[in-house]
Amino acid sequence: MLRIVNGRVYDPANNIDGEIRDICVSDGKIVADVPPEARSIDARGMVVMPGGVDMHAHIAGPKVNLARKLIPEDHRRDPHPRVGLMRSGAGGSVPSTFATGYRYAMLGYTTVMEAAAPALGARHVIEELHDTPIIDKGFYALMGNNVLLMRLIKEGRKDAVRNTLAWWLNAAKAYTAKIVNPGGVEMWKSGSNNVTDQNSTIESFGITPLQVVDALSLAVDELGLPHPTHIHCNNLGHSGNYTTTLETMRVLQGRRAHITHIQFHCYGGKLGGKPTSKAAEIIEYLKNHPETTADVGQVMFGDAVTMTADAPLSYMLHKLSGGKWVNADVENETGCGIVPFVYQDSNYVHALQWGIGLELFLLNQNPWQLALSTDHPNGGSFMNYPRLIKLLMDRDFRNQEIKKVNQAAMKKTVLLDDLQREYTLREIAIVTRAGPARLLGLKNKGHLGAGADADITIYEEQADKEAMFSTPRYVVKSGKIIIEDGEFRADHGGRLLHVMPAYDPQIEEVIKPFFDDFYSIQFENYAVGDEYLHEHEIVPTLR
Amino acid sequence: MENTDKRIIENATCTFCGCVCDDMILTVEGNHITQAKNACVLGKAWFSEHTVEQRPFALIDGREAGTDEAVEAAAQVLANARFPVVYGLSDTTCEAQRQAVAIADYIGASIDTTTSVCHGPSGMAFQGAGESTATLGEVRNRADLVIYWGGNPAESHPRHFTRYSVTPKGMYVPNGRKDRTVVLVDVRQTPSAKVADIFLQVKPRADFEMLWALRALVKGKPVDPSIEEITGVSLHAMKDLVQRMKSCRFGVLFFGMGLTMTRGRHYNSGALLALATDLNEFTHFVAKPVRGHGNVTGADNVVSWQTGYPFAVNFSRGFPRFNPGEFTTVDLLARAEADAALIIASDPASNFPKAAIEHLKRIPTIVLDPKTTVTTSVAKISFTTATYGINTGGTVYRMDDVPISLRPAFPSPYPSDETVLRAIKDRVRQLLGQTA
Amino acid sequence: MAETMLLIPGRTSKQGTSLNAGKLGAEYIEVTTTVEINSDDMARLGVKEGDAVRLSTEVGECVVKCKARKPSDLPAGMLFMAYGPASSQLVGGETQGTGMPLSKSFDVQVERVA
Amino acid sequence: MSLHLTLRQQPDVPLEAETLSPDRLAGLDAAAAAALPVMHGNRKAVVADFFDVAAAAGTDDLLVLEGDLSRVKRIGESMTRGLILIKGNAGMHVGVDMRGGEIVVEGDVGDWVGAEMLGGRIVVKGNAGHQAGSVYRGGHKGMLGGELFIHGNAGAELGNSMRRGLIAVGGACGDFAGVNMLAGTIIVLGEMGWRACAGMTRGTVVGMQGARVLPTFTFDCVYRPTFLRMLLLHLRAQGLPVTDAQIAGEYTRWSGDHISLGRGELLLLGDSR
Repeated sequence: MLRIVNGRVYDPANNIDGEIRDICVSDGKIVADVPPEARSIDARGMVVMPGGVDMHAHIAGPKVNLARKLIPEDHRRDPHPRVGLMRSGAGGSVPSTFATGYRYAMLGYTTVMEAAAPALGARHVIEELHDTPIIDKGFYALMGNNVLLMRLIKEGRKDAVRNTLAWWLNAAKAYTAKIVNPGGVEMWKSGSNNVTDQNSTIESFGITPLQVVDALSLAVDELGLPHPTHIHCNNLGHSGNYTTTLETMRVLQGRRAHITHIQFHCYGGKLGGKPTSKAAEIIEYLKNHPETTADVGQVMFGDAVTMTADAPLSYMLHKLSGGKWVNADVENETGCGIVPFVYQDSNYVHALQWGIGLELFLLNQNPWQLALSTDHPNGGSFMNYPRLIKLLMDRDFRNQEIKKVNQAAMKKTVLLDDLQREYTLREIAIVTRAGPARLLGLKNKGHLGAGADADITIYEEQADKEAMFSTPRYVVKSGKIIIEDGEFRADHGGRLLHVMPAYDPQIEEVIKPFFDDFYSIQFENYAVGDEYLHEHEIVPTLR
Repeated sequence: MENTDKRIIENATCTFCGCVCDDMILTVEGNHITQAKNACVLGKAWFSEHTVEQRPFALIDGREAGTDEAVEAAAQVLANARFPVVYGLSDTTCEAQRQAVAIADYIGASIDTTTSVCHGPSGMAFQGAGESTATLGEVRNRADLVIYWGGNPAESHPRHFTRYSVTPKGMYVPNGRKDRTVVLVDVRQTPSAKVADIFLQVKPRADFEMLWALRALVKGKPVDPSIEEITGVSLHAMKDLVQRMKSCRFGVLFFGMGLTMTRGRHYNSGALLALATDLNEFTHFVAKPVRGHGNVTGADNVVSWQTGYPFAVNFSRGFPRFNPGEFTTVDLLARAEADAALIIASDPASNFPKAAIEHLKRIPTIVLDPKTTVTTSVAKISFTTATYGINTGGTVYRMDDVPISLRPAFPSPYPSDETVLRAIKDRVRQLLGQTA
Repeated sequence: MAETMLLIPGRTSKQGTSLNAGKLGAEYIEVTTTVEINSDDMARLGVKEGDAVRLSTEVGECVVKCKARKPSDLPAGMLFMAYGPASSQLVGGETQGTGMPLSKSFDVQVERVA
Repeated sequence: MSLHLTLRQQPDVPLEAETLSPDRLAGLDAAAAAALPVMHGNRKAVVADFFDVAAAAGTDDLLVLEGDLSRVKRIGESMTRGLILIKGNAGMHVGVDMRGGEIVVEGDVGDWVGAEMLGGRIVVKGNAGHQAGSVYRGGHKGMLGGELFIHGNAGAELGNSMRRGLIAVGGACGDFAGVNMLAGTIIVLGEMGWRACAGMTRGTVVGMQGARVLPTFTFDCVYRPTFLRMLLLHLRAQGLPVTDAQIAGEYTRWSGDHISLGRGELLLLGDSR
């Protein structure tokens, strides 16, 4: 039991905006009150927020581990020593599992979603997540290039699509369906490079990417998943791709949809030419369509590792960087590409990407609709979050940084207009916790009302927001004090968050023959058994 | 009590080699697998020979002991060691591997797996430039050009041809074998050559030059005619191969230890990986090392996710460091640096270089193995453990990183590797004062 | 008279099946102490099928039995044997900073054991 | 005041002693130096556990190490100034990440000497191990500057991914000298192993005893490069066994590696066509 007293509480989900009030904890949950003998934390001069929620990061599973193996030179610069009872690890852009969990906790984050994993590798993802301490976690299963689903979509079998999708999410113990460059990855694997846009035909299937997005999103809605389809649109990174993004969003209007790392999908200009910013157009669309949500995918200067199911994109990046490249095709489901990358502030494109991310944050008026992410480690490590928060909260700092980067790029943005906007602590609490928790449909996360999970971060108020958000004084996870006075005091496992949507078991008669013909493992050995779950929580569907 | 009923276990997995075939139909009678349907010759031997043998649970200095006593003795050795090494791990479950890495972390050991003496060089090549690869189902569904280089799957991975890469019918190769061209490159005419449409016999120790020449030809760069003398392969044959590689729809290069164990090592693997990468300029091309032991790929994965590095990891300074040649087991032993060893499910005393074996005999060694081996016979402390996949469940990773759950056939009286390692881990943490 | 030849230790089916029976078993030992030699080379060395030859390198030696292979299957000057304790005796501990000893395609001295 | 450390006790397991560097020892008296930490395997130890430490008159920036230090790693890591004189052998990673100053090893030295060094000079009177002046696994840039002189033989992957600087070897070297080299110069007076310069983009490798030239290199010309004469005179002044024939001789220039950029050169003494 625990009582946090005298802290200024930011709990936007419960309309609490900087009030001094007590937060009480019992049995891992927030409660209305605790007996006087409960341990008390004096949070005078401190800010109390729900634990951070990262709805889009790449932290576990086959592609992450390939990336880890790929970059010993990066780990070597940033060891993570064993402290006390905890495990050691390697840091850098793609930390080892233990280091990932500890470092998220060190920033006050307590829930993180792995944003793209093949269902075929689900056991791998879950084993890694089990070795990722402190945080609660889940993962999105890649479905946008699933051959069986594309066949069923082509055949117009809506019920079969829904049931197949539900079977697959159950089998993988995933959190939602992820769509990555629908159709494009399948085209890459068949040697045809990529789809050209959202309306081009996916070879061998005779359907378009938009049909895939439409059908899968409909199925997810019908299943009532707590989080809608999580969509990485076609043409990521290409100049002129904002029209693809807008058209993808339009096909979904009226239904829930989440467009991820939208910064990478906001570019004007001609294909193959220099990109320009279309952040304003995208924000305008979001303003008029509250049912559509997004996370930013901010680029931060310095080392990154691009890792994506969007394998043709990865090949393009390899051609640009000339460096290491990994491609890993996954049978019938998806692909994978990895390219280590450095974002340079002097580079026009990189600076523009950085600028567009900031534009999105600063032009957007509804923080509930747009979550903070760097698409870790694609736009940069999650360790950049405190610096990103400072860019949002501190106009002088931001203007000073804007001066340091490629000015031709800045001229293509509104950033040189000395935007007045400074995020408040309430808004930061929304984009880093309350908002993503709501978008994920996690009713017990991202707020401090009675019944919520006791995931709490306490920061010392400081003028330098980067310093403030880099070193929380206390981090409480499921009611346990993990960090106290900036130091680790306890370890914690964290639990797997997953869904179990209902489906008609007859669908196995459709799925099993496909496995017999085209998979290299047995249908009966595909689904992840309950023995992999350890601590877990089935997040209920909405219907 | 021994269960003498006859039982059938379907969809069981064979963990003998890296193919990790999961379509076994096992007939189990008591402590015997009397039939292993779908298994290859190696798999049949694997299943039929792994019965429960009457062996002591443990031996300490040759004296019979219980598991608990041996755990205590092992923990004492490891907690007192200054530069111990944890090695092996390719024939056990990921669950056991996770415990082994934890032990290495807590005691400040080096951890290394049999990868370092099989495809470790390929891992180093991967770190240099990456690779283009695919799961075996993609090969089955798409590959119309299959090249094996420096390996003899007919004997080492008998079902590789029939299950994944040569004969099966696939989505885009509906006629199976007829839709594929198969090439073998090797220094001798192995039994695998029978399967190939084209066999290219390269001179020993000239693989690098041949791969380099193929890369140059793919890129349209000049190749000196001396290549024919160096490799024993005509330029005409190389150009023909290059033409096939560039014009196929989906090509795959499988490679074996004929590259990694010969002069050139990681640069041989690297040249092959680079060749596959280069070919993506023209078509879709992937490469894949044909991994040996049942869960060596799991070992790579577990060590990577827990430490950031795939093998040759040292924890003596309280965090992982990676350096093949420095923290690889052969080197730690051959240079007489390691002062204790924990060996799980492998037999270095049989297959390491002589100098390494001699040092292994000098230091206190702890061994976990279901069978007696040369290594168990030189151990200070040896544990008899259950056989993974036959007696214990758990996770293994196929050579293409696909994780598969095991369906054990019958229980063993002996503990699993995971159980023993967990007990050692808990005890060394106590001894080192690392418990709360 | 010793001759220099090139040795390739590798896997074989028989080695694979017999190791399941036990690495200390007679069959495994038999399989891993047999070397395949080109029949022309055997004739020149003056050895017959089943005769013993001594293989040696700078680091060690082993005595193994000969098995003839057609010259079309095994080129002149090349030896093949299944990996095992015998072949390990010939392998040096030097890995050249890689962790991998030179375990295939290395030179050995071959001589008939009287 | 200079410090003289004599190895008294051979470590049971490797000793990691990056503290043995003028940057860390300058200004310390013998007692303070003796108390500095080293790692003996996974245990903390101090310099005095293994070394007798004595101070002598002279410059602060001189550190003399005496004995068979072949199990002592990381001597002179990241050093920026001063001189380390090793009277005996030294272990792995001598002078890695070095920025300035000089290290002289009178005996042999282990693997990775001068790996990823940026400046300064390392002189090895005996033999060096593998990957001298090289990159560590996964990295792209090896030696970034400075000079590495090995009077004896060097092992494999000499100057792997070298980006700048000079490496000279008086004896032979192993396979893959100058592999993936980006720029800089490597001169090998003895025999070179196989596959020198594989994957090189730019830079110069000079061999005096011929070499197996990779099939992806092309012949350019036979000539007498002026820069080489000056460089060889410089090496001779350093005590490397450069002959008059090498100074006066003509060299065959091969360019490559055409697998990559192809702007590198392999210069072999004599007409090696």
